Amino acid sequence: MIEHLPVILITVPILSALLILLLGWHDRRFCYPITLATILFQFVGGIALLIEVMRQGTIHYHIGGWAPPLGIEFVIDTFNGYILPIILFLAVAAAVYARRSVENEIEPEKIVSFYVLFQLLVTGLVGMTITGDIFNLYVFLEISSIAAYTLIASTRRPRACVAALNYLILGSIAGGFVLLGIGNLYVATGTLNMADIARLLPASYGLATVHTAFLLLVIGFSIKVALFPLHLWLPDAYTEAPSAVTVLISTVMAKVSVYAMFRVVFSVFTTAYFVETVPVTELILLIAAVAIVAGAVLAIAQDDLKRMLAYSSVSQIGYIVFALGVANQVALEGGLLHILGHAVMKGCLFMVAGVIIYRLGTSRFSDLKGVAATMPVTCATFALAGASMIGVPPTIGFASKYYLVMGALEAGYWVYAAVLLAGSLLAVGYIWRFIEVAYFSASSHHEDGGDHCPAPAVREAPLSMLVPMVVLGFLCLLLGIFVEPIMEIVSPAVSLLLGGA
Amino acid sequence: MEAVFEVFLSHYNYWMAIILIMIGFYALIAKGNLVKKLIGLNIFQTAIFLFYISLAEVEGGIAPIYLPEGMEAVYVNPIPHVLILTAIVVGVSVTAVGLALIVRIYEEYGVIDEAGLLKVVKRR
Amino acid sequence: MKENVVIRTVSRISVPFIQVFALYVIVHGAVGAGGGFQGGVVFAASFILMFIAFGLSGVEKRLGKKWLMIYSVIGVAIYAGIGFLCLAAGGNYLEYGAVESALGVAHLHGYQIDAVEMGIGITVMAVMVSIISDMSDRGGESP
Amino acid sequence: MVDATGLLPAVTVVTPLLAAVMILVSGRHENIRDGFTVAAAVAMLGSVVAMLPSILAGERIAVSLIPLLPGGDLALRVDAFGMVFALTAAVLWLLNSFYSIGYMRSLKEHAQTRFFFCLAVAIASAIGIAFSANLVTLLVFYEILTIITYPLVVHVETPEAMAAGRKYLAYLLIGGVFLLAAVVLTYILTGTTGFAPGGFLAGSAPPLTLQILFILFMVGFVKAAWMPLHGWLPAAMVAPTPVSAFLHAVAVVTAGVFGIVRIAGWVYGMDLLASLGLGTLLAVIASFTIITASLFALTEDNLKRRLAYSTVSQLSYILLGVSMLSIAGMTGAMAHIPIHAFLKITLFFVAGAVIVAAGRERISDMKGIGRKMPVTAVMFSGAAIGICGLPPFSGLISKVYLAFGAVEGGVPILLLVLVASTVLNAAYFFPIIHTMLVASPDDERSLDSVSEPPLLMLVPIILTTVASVLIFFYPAVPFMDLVEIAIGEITGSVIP
Repeated sequence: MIEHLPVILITVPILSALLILLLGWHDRRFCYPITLATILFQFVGGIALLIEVMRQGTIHYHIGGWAPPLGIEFVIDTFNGYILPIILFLAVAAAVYARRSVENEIEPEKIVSFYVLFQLLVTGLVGMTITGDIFNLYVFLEISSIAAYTLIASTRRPRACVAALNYLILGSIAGGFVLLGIGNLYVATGTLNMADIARLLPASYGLATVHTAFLLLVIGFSIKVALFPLHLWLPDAYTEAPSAVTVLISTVMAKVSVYAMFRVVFSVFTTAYFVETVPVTELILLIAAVAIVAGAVLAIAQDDLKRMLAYSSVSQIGYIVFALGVANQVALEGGLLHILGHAVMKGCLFMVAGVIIYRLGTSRFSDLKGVAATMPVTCATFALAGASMIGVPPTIGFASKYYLVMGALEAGYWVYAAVLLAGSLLAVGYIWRFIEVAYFSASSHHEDGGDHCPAPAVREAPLSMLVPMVVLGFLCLLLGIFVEPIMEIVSPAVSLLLGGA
Repeated sequence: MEAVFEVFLSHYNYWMAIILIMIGFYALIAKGNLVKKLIGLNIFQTAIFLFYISLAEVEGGIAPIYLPEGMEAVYVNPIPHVLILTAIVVGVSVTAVGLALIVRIYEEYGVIDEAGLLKVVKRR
Repeated sequence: MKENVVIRTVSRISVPFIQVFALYVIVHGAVGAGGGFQGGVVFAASFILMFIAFGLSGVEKRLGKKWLMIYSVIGVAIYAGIGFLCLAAGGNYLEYGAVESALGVAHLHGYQIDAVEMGIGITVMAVMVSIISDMSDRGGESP
Repeated sequence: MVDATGLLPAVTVVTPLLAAVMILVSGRHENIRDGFTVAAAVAMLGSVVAMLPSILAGERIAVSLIPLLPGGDLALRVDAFGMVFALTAAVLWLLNSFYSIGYMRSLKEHAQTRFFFCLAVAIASAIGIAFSANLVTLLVFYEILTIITYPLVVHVETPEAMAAGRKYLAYLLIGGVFLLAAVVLTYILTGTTGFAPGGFLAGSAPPLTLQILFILFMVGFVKAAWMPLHGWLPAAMVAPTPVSAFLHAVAVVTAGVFGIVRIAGWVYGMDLLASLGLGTLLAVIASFTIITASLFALTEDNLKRRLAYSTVSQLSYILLGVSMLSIAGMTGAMAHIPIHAFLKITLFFVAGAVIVAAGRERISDMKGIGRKMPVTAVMFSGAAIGICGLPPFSGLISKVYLAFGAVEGGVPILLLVLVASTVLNAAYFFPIIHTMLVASPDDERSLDSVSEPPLLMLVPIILTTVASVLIFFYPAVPFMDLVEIAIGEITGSVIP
């Protein structure tokens, strides 16, 4: 059975999405367990695939028995074998978290379609991750994007629609760029299989078509990952979406987009192209550095927790793209580590924001004074994940920062290493705003000798929201301490990327 | 000058696609009306579709279908057609979602153009 | 619009033809230009024509929302079912040859493709119609 | 080293962490919670003392915990110099625990659980810094110390405290970033970050790179509060007095100077420093800081802030000792760590006692306060005299070593700095003593409500003063012995 796992990971969830639709139409209560069970199943499958890949190398699955380049294949190597469990784990966390938060934020009659789309979004992203065919990648990209547009618009807040429409327009432009890029690649090589393109491409490195394709693909994916000047859709989308959806798109979707970017740049074009033939690494580094700083500065300027976290994502994406720009072993290890780290910590932080919105109905800093007194667990989790965001050792954020700085210094990019470090200081600026407001602001004053306020008006959120949040919070710490086993997966993945497809 | 002309003529399908894409872009950026923006998006996407289809063209080629025994013919490349079929479906879905969103926005705010929307959204 | 007899009559006449043509396109997909997507869209077009001529209620009388949903599920289920059939027969997903050789029936290959195309066609038709009906059914009843 | 001794360093670090968790759990019950604080302090002191004999015998206890990052596992290694810091911190934490409990309860402070939790984690990281076997481990604990002390600094949560907290965080985190850069650079240059007696950097890079690297390290150890990067320390004085006493006089700032000495002795090595001309740089920084900070101290009327500037000045004694690049200078530097810690904590304890017992923070308000709290005032006088470097207090010992070091290192001009500093010390301490003991209050009746602080606070004050006297009379046990071993280690002269 395990050899069919790649395709099962896609088809079974689609069927289960339909099952949700059918059964949910009958009784809404069916939706949630099915969603959770399916995503859990996918997660277990992802783990199994990772183990399989680590044990016996890359897995190829030919759909319909057609060998590439004729047929579409699913390929799982160490790189996406590493990404897959991460995104599925976060999807599980988001699904667990979704239950109560959705009840609060979404009108009951929309819950069925919410879960259907949730399921489709996850599946589309899984598809993007495991496919070995670049056009298939585009199709899954659009499937997940469309699901995401609708999910963002699914709340009661009317502004969400505007945000979703913004995202839809920019996202579709990105999709169009990707599609055009793929077309150009097809012109140059006559194939759509990624490994095949990588094999045939060197012959036409000099062609304008290939340059155009590279540019279009990179710009397209840059919009999708919200790299700095192209991030305009992100803050609104993250802020207005329902909390569970924000968690999902800010972690799973953002990471898969980054994955796709890395995959296309490294496995399709290979370092031989974008480091040697068309040296764009300096440019990418520059953009990434600007993203790191600008995102953080914008984040500091926000007065709303969720929006601040959204801008922080812009900054953090810069870190990952930074690794792409440095493009050496160590920096890429840091980048891949940051994909994991940022997914975990940003997921955690958005969950905190969601919990606060769940209880207080707002996430504006001015309304959150002294919230730590009434929601101690939530705020402690924020502090933990926030420390990771800043890069305080021994959290996962520190580990990735360490690798990134080391990679940058090793490559001789002194100035950029400094920018990286400055970025982490700016992170203090925005993380601390919440910490100050939550823990040390005036409304928690005038207590007697004891620590516990009389009967808090606001309570902690329900357990099903707290548990995934706290788990992610602790993961920030645990992953940072036990980073060595992760590196055993990351290192071969990076070697694979640098060695070409 | 002639060389430039040559480049233009020999790749005129590219240029057509680019011109169409730019028209689409123009509508996307310059038009305030949300529906017109969406139309711009559609033009943009369609331009890409046309680009693909033009790639598949082989001079004198016919549709790649089974021919009776003994008949020889040059086929156009079927793969871009197949791809674009999928892309069209994607485009339709995107348009549907976009229109649905616009309908909701109109219901909520009673405006359909960007400037008005900005005003209304800010006021709330 | 209701008074426009010409449109209604022409629609009434052409809808069956459109639908037959759609079926032809779907079935033709196995051997030539055509297939589930195109056929499905053509089929949906017949309903959209009805919608234009008779209004939403005219369509919903024949094709309720519930049925649209069920159709779309059935379509995908057919597609996935054939895929899993191939898995069960020991091949890869959608490896039609595996079923053919496992059961020993000639031309089963082609029938499977037809079935898959049917599935796709049904889903596309159902989704297209539901998009149209969802979008146009607002306004009157929204709060 | 598979036996229990090998685990002791880890136990020492983990004990307060466990206590921190227990404090959090038992937060509702004051007595149980504070019981955990004390129990952990005792246990930690016990395990530190348990390691003392083998360290004194010249052994080193090393334990590698977790493979963390390239360049260094999370590894602990106890050596003589680490022991100096750890022992100081462990002893003082125990005393400080009693004192803080007394202080916090007397003032009925809010958020006591948070306070004791952070204190426990902070001491764990201080011990971690003392015992770290490589730069990465040092960095890890150093950063934890920065973050975890922030809630302590802003404990009172007034706008003023928040502003001070921001300043504190800004200085220390920027420092941390520089330290990170330095650590990574060290790793890239040498492929290792493990401390080696006598240094391991020599010959790994051109002099200019090493000089820049040293400056990175110096900025990284901004916790040493050298001027002009001292601004955070006086600001941090808004914290409750036990925090100022323990963290800003003992753990945090000492971690900074400890780091610099570590870098000098175990990463660079004295020869390399000398050949790079970095001794001069350090000497200039240290002399400037010593004199300027003393002058600042003269102008401060707030007792805690005056003590803070005194700390800034005294810390640079240690840097001064390092800058001499001579054995005697190094000895003086290392010895000054525990000596200054014991003296300065007494002074802060007294400042806190005056706040608790009389509610006064300004020196000008303390006229005649010694009449009502004679023990406290006398202890203050003793410690102040000690800081000035007069017998019979331990301050004299390090000062003598430093003087020898200046001569031995061929920089007699530094003697002048020492003398000037002593004069200035006297100039800012003796007026306080005079105010407390001799001057008569403006209003006799205002002192009516003043009395000695509670015993929980008074006893630690007496103990630390007595300890300072004892160190003067028996310097060898154990601090000077440890220092001697450490000096032997880095110069390779006595014990391998």
